[in-house]
Amino acid sequence: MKLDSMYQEVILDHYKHPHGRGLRDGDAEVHHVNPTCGDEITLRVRYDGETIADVSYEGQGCSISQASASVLNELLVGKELGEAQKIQAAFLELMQSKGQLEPDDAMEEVLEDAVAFAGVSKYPARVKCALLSWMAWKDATAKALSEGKTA
Amino acid sequence: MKLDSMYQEVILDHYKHPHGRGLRDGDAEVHHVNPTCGDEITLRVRYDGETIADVSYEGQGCSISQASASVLNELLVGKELGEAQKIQAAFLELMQSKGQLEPDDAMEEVLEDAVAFAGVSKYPARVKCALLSWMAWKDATAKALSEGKTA
Amino acid sequence: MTQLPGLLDTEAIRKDFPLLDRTVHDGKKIVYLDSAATSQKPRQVLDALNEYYERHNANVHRGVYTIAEEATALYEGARDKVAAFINAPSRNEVIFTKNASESLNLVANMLGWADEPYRVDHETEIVTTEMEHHSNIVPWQLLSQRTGAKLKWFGITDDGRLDLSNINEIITEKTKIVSFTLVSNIMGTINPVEQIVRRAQEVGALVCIDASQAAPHMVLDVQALQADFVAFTGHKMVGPTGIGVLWGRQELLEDLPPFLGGGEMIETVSMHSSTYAPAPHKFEAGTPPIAQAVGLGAAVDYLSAIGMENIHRHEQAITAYAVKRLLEVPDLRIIGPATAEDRGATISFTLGDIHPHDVGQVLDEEGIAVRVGHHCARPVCLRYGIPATTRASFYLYSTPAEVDALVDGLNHVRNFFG
Amino acid sequence: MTQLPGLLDTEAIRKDFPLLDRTVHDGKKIVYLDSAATSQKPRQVLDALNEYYERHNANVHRGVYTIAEEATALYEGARDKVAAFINAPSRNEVIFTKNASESLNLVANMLGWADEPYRVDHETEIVTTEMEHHSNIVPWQLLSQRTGAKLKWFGITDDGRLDLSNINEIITEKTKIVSFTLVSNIMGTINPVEQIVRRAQEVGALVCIDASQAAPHMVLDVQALQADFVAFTGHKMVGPTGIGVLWGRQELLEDLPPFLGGGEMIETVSMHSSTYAPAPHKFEAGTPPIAQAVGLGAAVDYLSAIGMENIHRHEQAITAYAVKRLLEVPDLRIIGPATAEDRGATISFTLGDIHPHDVGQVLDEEGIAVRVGHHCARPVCLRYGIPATTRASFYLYSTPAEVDALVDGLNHVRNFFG
Ligand SMILES: Cc1ncc(COP(=O)(O)O)c(C=O)c1O
Ligand SMILES: Cc1ncc(COP(=O)(O)O)c(C=O)c1O
Repeated sequence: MKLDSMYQEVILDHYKHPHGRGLRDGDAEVHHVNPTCGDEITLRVRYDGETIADVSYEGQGCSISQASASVLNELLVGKELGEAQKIQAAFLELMQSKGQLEPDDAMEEVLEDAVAFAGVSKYPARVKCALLSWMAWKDATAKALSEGKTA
Repeated sequence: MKLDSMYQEVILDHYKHPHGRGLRDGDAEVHHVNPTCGDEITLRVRYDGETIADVSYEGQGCSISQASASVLNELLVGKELGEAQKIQAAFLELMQSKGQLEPDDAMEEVLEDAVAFAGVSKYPARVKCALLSWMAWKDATAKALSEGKTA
Repeated sequence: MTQLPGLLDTEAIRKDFPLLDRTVHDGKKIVYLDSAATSQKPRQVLDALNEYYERHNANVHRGVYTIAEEATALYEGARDKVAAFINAPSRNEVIFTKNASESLNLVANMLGWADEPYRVDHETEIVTTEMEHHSNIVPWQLLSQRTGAKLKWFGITDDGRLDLSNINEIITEKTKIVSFTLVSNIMGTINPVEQIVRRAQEVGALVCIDASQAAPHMVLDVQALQADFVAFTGHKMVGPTGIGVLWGRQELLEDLPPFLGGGEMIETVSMHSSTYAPAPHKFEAGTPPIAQAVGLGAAVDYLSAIGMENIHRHEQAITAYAVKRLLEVPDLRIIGPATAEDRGATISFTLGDIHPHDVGQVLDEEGIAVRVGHHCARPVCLRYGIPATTRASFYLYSTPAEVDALVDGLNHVRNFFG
Repeated sequence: MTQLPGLLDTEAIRKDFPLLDRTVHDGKKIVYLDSAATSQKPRQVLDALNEYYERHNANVHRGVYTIAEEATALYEGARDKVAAFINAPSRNEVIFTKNASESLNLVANMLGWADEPYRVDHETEIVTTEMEHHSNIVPWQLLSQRTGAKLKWFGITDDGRLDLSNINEIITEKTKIVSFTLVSNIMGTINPVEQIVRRAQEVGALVCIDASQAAPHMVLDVQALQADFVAFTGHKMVGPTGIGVLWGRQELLEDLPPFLGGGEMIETVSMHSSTYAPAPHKFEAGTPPIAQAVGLGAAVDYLSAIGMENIHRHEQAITAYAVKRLLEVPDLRIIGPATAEDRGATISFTLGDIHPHDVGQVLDEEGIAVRVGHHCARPVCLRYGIPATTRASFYLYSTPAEVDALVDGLNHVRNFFG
């Protein structure tokens, strides 16, 4: 069943038991909206030098957008900024692959749980759901940087 | 040839030798435009009591609109207003008949030369050309009446 | 097969709609339950489009040659058909636009640029409702921003009806225009036109009715409505995309200024100034959607042949059945009227905590096409404190079996995320 | 048969256009010489429309179900095709409208509501030309009336060219926008874009180019033009009616305010205020002309497969031949450039004292379809002191034999009224 390729066990797990949900102190906050469906997220980042000390978030959305925020939290917190950016780029590439990209071992190593989203990339309407939190994180990070909170 | 039903000899005659063309003194003047094709007419009426003393006009337009103004002048000048209105109504009816109305003797008696326009009624784009001067006359008459120039 | 009184012969009707034969996901026949977003098109409408393009295509109004006269007759003939369909007193009151949104923007802009007594300015008020499609909110917000007029609105009750309890405070002597939807596109609510129109007339305000969700589904009689403007859209009423209608009272159309300028809408043009053609052409700048108007004419013929009363009766039967069956699904909550009274065949609901996106996705896998999200009516979602809804909407080709398929699908959704 | 260098294989091409097989007046094959008003449509475009309606019809952008995703992909795919066709730096710069007239009104209204530095107000000036289609005059007259801005224009020389001798007085530091046509729809003149753009840039004015008569006939490269906005219309370029395009520079589209409000163009809506989607959606309120955009995409594919250079070469050959043959007709006077240089395949003329209406009527009897009147460019007629013109216009399916038929027809007209 094709649907299972989108709703991987890992995704449903993250959806039902989200990591790091809730808003906590941060250096910068952004609010992103997906006008196509109305999904919304408020996201804060906190940096400790170059290290991501926390990504906290709150929002409403479908299983894909919720799970994606949870995976993001799990993957990025504790990482150095440069590494996190690499992960973000890899995730973006995967999501824009229209189902054409078969994640290999190297990719799995970078993306960990996030490779489960490969199936979502076949559904253009849902790609935005998966990317919502990642775009918010990128934006919040840029904001934190420009406000000179890191490094 | 179908075209001959539009371009009757009588019409071409009026086109080449228009009656009463040129602007002369009048009780009221109107300017009408056919936006579809840009035909324009300036028309004046002069009443002598209930009698149409003159219809003078100037304008640019195709053979149909020119001939129609000439026929109008020939038919209406000298008539009583009531009679002229009957003629106008008969002409309007003929032009809106979409070629379905075969002029009978009674109609010929009222419309005289103007029955030659029966063929034009088959050509929707040209009906407006034929009616331009008649609508202008009606309008000018209403204006003259409202200014209390007649009766 | 479920048999309900009042149903149309959907077996025959469905043969007219090629898309309904479509399969998705390895052979699953499509169950199209998104007609409130756009309807499917019958063969008869597609034939009219093809016939127009293959035999009569020419620009309208200015040609003396044969096919230009034919094209003009077809285009203006479509106007006659639409005028008859809505019982307009005059064909000249029917303006072709590109969609209902343009129609509504046209009204807002005419009033913004109008002279007294119509002019909307900073001393006046505009009234709409919380139940509107964004296309009947944003134009008024823009007008309000640009003129300084105050925007006011009716709220919604818990059961999805307009709250008219404060009608005399909302519609006042300052009100210039009251614009509201006849049928809600998200909840299906049919609104009490008469009461609103009566109050508007009392204070001398104009009334604009958004009939986008009414024209496809019930008899629309602009004279009976007593409104000043009525807007609707072709693609929801088995017509093509790219065509909308604004009906307006003749004297208003004469008095009000044009909106878009260009070819076709003028009388004479010089570089220094221009004069405008009489309505409806005054409001139709440029080459109109000719083929689309012809297609809408064919759509109106198609609907009329079946009969709008019959279509309405069919939808009422389906709606009653759907409401009953949906309420059997555990955790399903209908947003809007939860009975079949005074409502159209559009039903929004939530399903426990499962996000509508996920509902829609799983249903799609079964071939069932429903819409999920805000349905361009976000204030309604805000009002009920929900992120979005799942919406099923029915039309003349919908069957009880499709309702059953939806209910089965929803139970499957529950198991999937259970 | 006349053979000219550079001609396309019209025998093959004409097979794609069903209407060209049409006969009128008892079996006379139509000679369609009115492509400047609207072009005929190839089978490929009609197929794309049918395929869309029969297999993929759904409202765009908001559906998670299969056919909604297909419809969205087709609609947005058409945007990609159009962007490539005009060499747009970004697909997001391509806005779908209903026709070129709406595109031009959109520009005028954006500038009227804009903040500085774009805002057109009573201290600023708008520049256009005497050669424009009414759709590029009236929007600016309306803007000028509504804002108090002064409207100025370039005149025309005796041989149908723009008179740019006073360019520095016409375009000044006060000029906010210069809007002009790339190719005249009445005289066929191709205008010197570069000189005008250079002067506009000097004073910091925006440039809007009406490419309605260019896009169908030649390579259109918005980057090479260096304009800020470029407008054109689908129905003249073998596409459907009901679809137009506005291309605009991304940063401008970001900065400028929306025009029509409604569904699709918003980001979030509450009753109190709304925010807007990024361009192009910010300017596409309501359900767009979906099928028509898909049809335009197919049209662009069709034209590109033949090659815009090849089409242009074909038309140049036909035009040169037509100019030569027309000048053989006694009393015929070409209005506009009387040579084949720097002109498109649209030729206006007068024939002695015979009114164009009569010319057109008699030609129609021979199956020849030409347009007569002002061609929505009355200032040009005023300029030359003529009531109207007869206009023959050619396209990729036109043949030298059709030129010959026209010339024979005109001789017949002369005899008829002789
Ligand atoms: C030069 C020019 N500009 C604008 C237009 C307007 O195009 P549309 O009528 O499709 O809006 C036309 C054609 O009618 C034209 O020839
Ligand atoms: C109630 C209502 N009003 C207005 C509209 C806008 O119609 P369109 O998108 O065709 O402009 C819609 C549908 O989208 C609607 O349902």
